[in-house]
Amino acid sequence: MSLTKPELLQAYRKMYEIRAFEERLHLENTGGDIPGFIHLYTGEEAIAVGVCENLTPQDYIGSTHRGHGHCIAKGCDIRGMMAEIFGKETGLCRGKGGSMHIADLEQGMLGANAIVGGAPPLVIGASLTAKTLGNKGVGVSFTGDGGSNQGLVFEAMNMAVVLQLPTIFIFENNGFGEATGHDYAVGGRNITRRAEGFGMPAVRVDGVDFFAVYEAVKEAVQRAREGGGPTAIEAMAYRWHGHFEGDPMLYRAEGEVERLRAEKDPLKIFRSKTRKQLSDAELDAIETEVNALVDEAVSKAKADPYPPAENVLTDVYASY
Amino acid sequence: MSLTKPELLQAYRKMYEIRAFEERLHLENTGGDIPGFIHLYTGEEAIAVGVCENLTPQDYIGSTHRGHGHCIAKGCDIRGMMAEIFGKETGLCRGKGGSMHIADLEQGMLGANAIVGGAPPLVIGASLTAKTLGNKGVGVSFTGDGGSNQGLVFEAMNMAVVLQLPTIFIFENNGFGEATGHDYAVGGRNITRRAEGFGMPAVRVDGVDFFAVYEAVKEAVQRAREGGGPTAIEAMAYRWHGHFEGDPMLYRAEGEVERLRAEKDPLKIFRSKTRKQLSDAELDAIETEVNALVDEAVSKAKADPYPPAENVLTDVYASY
Amino acid sequence: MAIKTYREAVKEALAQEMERDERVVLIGEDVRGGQAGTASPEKLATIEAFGGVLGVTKGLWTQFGSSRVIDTPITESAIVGMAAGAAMTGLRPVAELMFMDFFGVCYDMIYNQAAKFRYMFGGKAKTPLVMRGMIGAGFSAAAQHSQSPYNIFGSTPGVKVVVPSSPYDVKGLLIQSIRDEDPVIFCEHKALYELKGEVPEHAYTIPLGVANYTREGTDVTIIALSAMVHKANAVADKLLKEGISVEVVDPRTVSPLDEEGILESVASTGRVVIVDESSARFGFAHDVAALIASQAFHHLKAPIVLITPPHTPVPFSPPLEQAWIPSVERIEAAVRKLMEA
Amino acid sequence: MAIKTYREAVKEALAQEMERDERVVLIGEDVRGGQAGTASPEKLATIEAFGGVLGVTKGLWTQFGSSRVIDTPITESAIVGMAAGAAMTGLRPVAELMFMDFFGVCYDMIYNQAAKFRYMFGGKAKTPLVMRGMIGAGFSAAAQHSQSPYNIFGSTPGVKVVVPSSPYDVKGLLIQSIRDEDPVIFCEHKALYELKGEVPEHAYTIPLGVANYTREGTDVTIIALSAMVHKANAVADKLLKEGISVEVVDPRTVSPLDEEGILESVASTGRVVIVDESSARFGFAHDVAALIASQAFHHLKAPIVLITPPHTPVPFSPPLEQAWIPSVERIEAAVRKLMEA
Ligand SMILES: Cc1ncc(C[n+]2csc(CCOP(=O)(O)OP(=O)(O)O)c2C)c(N)n1
Ligand SMILES: Cc1ncc(C[n+]2csc(CCOP(=O)(O)OP(=O)(O)O)c2C)c(N)n1
Ligand SMILES: [Mg+2]
Ligand SMILES: [Mg+2]
Repeated sequence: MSLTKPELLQAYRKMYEIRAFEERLHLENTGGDIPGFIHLYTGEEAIAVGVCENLTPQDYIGSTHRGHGHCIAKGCDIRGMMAEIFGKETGLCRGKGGSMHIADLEQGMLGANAIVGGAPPLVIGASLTAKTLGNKGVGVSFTGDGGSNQGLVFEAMNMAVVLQLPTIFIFENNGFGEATGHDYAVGGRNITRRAEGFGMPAVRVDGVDFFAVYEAVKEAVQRAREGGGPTAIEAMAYRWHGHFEGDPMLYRAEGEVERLRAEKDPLKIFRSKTRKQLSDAELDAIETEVNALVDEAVSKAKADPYPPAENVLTDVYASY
Repeated sequence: MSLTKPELLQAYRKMYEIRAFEERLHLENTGGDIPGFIHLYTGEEAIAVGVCENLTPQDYIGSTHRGHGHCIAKGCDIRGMMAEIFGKETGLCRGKGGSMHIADLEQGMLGANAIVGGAPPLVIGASLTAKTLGNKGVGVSFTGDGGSNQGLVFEAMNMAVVLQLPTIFIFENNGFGEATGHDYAVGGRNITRRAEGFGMPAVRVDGVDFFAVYEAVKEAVQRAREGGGPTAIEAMAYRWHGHFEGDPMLYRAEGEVERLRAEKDPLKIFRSKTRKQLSDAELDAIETEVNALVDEAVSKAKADPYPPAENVLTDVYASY
Repeated sequence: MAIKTYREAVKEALAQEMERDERVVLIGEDVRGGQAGTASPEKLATIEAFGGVLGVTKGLWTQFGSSRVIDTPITESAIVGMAAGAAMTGLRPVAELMFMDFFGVCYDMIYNQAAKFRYMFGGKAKTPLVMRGMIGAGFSAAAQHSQSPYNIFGSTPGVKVVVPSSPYDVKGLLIQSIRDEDPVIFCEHKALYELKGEVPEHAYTIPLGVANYTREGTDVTIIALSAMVHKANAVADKLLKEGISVEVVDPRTVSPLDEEGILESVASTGRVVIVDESSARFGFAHDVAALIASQAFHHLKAPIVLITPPHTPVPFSPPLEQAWIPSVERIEAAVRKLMEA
Repeated sequence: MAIKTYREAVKEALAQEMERDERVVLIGEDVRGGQAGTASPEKLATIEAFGGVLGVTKGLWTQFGSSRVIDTPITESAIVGMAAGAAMTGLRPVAELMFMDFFGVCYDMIYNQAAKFRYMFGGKAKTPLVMRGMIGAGFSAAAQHSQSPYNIFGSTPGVKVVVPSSPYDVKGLLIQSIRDEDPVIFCEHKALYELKGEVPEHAYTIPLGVANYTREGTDVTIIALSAMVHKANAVADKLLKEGISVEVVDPRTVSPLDEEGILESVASTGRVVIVDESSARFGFAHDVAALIASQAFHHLKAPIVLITPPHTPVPFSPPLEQAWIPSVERIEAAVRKLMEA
């Protein structure tokens, strides 16, 4: 294992931040305080963190409608995210974006994106910037199994291969796009092989295992930084909640989610794989800290003011 | 060889019709009589005819900007085509479409299409009709090597696999999209392999050999009619003229086209492969007939009237 | 007459047309919903987990089966293109785009294809396709899920554009749209799905291009579409008590447009307010204002008033979004001002 | 001052900005042209076979090399999306769409992405991207290669839209567009590429949102864009000899729009003709007519006249296409009629 103890602790912290953030949102949303649509990332934490622990703030990621995990992993401020999701002036996008549009360019986060398949074309652009400026940066796009069928995504893969861009295409295969299984929607039933057809290395990894994701991405990032072009990585994982909050998941086996929570929990798996390096006490302490942070983020977000109505006309060139 | 003598004669006639039509257009265009853009199909005749000799009028094809060959092969009237290209009232589309929009639904020709990659999504629709009505029809789309990189095409392939539609995706790899070589633009440099990644059988064939195309398409059509789903076929061929009439082809080797005309002429190759079944005299007679037909088509097209200006308001629901 | 929601009316229109004409098929993402799930095979063989994200088509798969209710991957160009190709060759597909905001990933299949076939092929093709989808702000669905691009659709020749405001209208117009020989873009406002109203049981049609006067009046004409009609009606009802007589014209279809129906009302009132959620520029309000300024100029007693959102994306935060959407207050103020002028 | 064509002016703007700022890159199909050809390696290493289909960018690859002049596959969503992503992260890309008619295959990358980032991300992003492409009918390029969808672009908040009519304007506006921090859609009319005019050698800018009065007059205001400006000028020149004084206002940019510049002219003449190639519905003519009917109503002496194409696709055959395009004759007749009214 190539990671130091502080790195391992950091990885766990990030994963737990996502977990605590999302599970709290689930509760808050049930309470009815949150405007708009919410898509939770719980169960897929190892992907976002396994990817982003390989990146620096000079690297860029582009995300999906299910973007909270990517934001947290890439370093977005949790308070700013929570305030954004609650629609407050103090939010990362000053309340204008919401859950599906959280962005933080200073952290290299190009935005959640509510257009399925929207990120890959943008991310190859960030990769082009890195290549043109010669700064060794990379761009990473996240796309779901459902999104993997979108024309935008295929075009971006082809372009990245043609221009040999430093891009990593992460496919988060959580089994479903809304209520439709990946086995139905993905022609050939194999996102990895389809990506390979575009002429780049592609691997499938266990997306609930932080280490599997981390190592595959590490290799891809290194290749990209060295001018070796793009890579596709399909990370197999599971969505614990509904497509959006409110989906009763009629299409899933009874007891499936309970089983996943028991057997496929990225955090539990991480704990068991790091038993030799990290103690439960250390990890529990992190959880306590993070819980407090999320509590604070929620109370702050609730207390913070909404943006004033006149802000509807700011951040745009038109004054009418 | 599974083809009867009348079938062979018919195939040669169709290929020669295309050849004569296109070479005549080349001349007429130089004369300056033809409005708009012209893209010639010369050199690729074996593909259109190798495909369409497997089809009936109940099968549909969707074409490209370089569509004259497909139209002729699918049975469009040469006089109506010529008149259309000259912008005359007697044209197949009454002068409203022109070279890039010739269509004839009665012949199962869904239209040339000036949007690169435009045909495949439409053709899967025709295939869906056939599947839904259970009439054993198939849909065939033509796309160039350049067009093979368009998102529309990937989406159509994926959909055809998911719904197991009776579609054949023909990729005419003539080496170039405009001035850009296929080796540059096609990620992975292999259209066939990329199509395979979508989960369908895919083969590459020699596109200047009528028989190679014919046999591959035959198998694909049979599979499609029997409910076996889509197939992709990449036919390797050569474009003899510029991308459009007027392109000086700076990007091509000196003498290349002359060499192709000598060595890769689909008509010559057909003649040499059918030496045992067909006599030169028989084939020459066909050429003479076709030449007369094309002559007639051109004189008629020139003599025919333009549509009256008030036709600008017909064939559309609005009256202003 | 039975009272039904707008959502039920949409579904009833689909069901009745599918029953009447087996060439009518539904195509879209999760229009059934639940394919290849992890539930037991028996359960999967019966459920419609989604029936469209808003449950509009729920029940149709059970009734018509997988060859008529076709779930697709997330691949809008292929959905709309497939529908167009199927329409040219003998089916009458109803493609669902879910949110009309997604038109940007697939509009070529309407703009350069379906909309043009009939004309471009010299009258030799028909493309009887309906593309359904949601429009409208008000749910904090944010910038990419709250738009109303019927103005963009309306600028495309060859395509018809329908934007119904009531359960009665949505059923009659959808049936008509499915029977129409031209491609139709059918815009359902999210805020209306729960709206209830009288809807006859039987299949009926409302012709495209005929406006509905939802209020009759003599002082001011308000022209409004979709969710905005109800705001206009509220203003009309309120002001009537004060003796201001407001006529509300709901054109119902953006294209074809009932120009006469609009101009007649303008001729009788001479004062015009147009309320439009589509855009601050190049919107429905502008299109209708231009019609009036060129065709009914001499009837006008005062400037035409346009009430639109600002020229900005739709903001997420509820107070910003409320400031963005044309409000009853703005409409009322505009009418009052016109009466003073 | 040197006389140059519109085409040369475009290229000069690109070259000068690329020289000044190395973050400016060109992206598009065959913007160089000739990659992986069959010519000898030596020849391929030097030629720009196309330089864009109309030769506009020819010479730039030789000057700036492959990392600044980037040939792409035929993949417009990836071209425009890549440009948007590059713009957010530090480059200033100029993406070429070749024909603006192709917007339908890639518009999401403008409509829901580039145009919205600044607003949707609370002011924390800029997307200094230019999307260039051709518009316009007149070449029998038929229904899918002759359109002018600047009305659709103009209805999208967050994006700026430029539609220049002269060599002088096209250079100054393109340089300004490249330096602008917002995404700009830059529409070049095919019929203008050979037009000659005075173009200074040095780099200069023309601000976006400032109209140009190409003719000054007192009787009638004609508002026109792009190729239509020249038709309006011709009518003005002809009628001046008869004592009819026509003012021609070329807004030059559709968005932002010089509302004051338009309204001032209307205030002085009271008679308005708007000539617009974009669309018979929801077009630029409608947008401007609405502006005038709401803001300058009391100055109007007569109905606003809109001269647009019919609400049909662009037909191929030359006589049909000529009947489709707004003509000098129609403009002249409209002005005469206004003077009689
Ligand atoms: C272009 C587009 N089409 C459809 C949708 C509606 N939609 C939102 S999320 C989603 C499913 C995405 O599935 P997947 O890519 O697997 O991501 P997951 O939700 O599983 O993370 C769909 C269809 C959209 N937002 N954008
Ligand atoms: C969407 C779209 N993008 C670009 C073009 C411009 N264009 C027309 S033909 C062509 C090249 C097509 O190459 P290929 O698909 O290989 O077909 P070929 O011309 O070789 O037959 C291009 C780029 C277009 N018409 N449509
Ligand atoms: Mg998924
Ligand atoms: Mg080619």
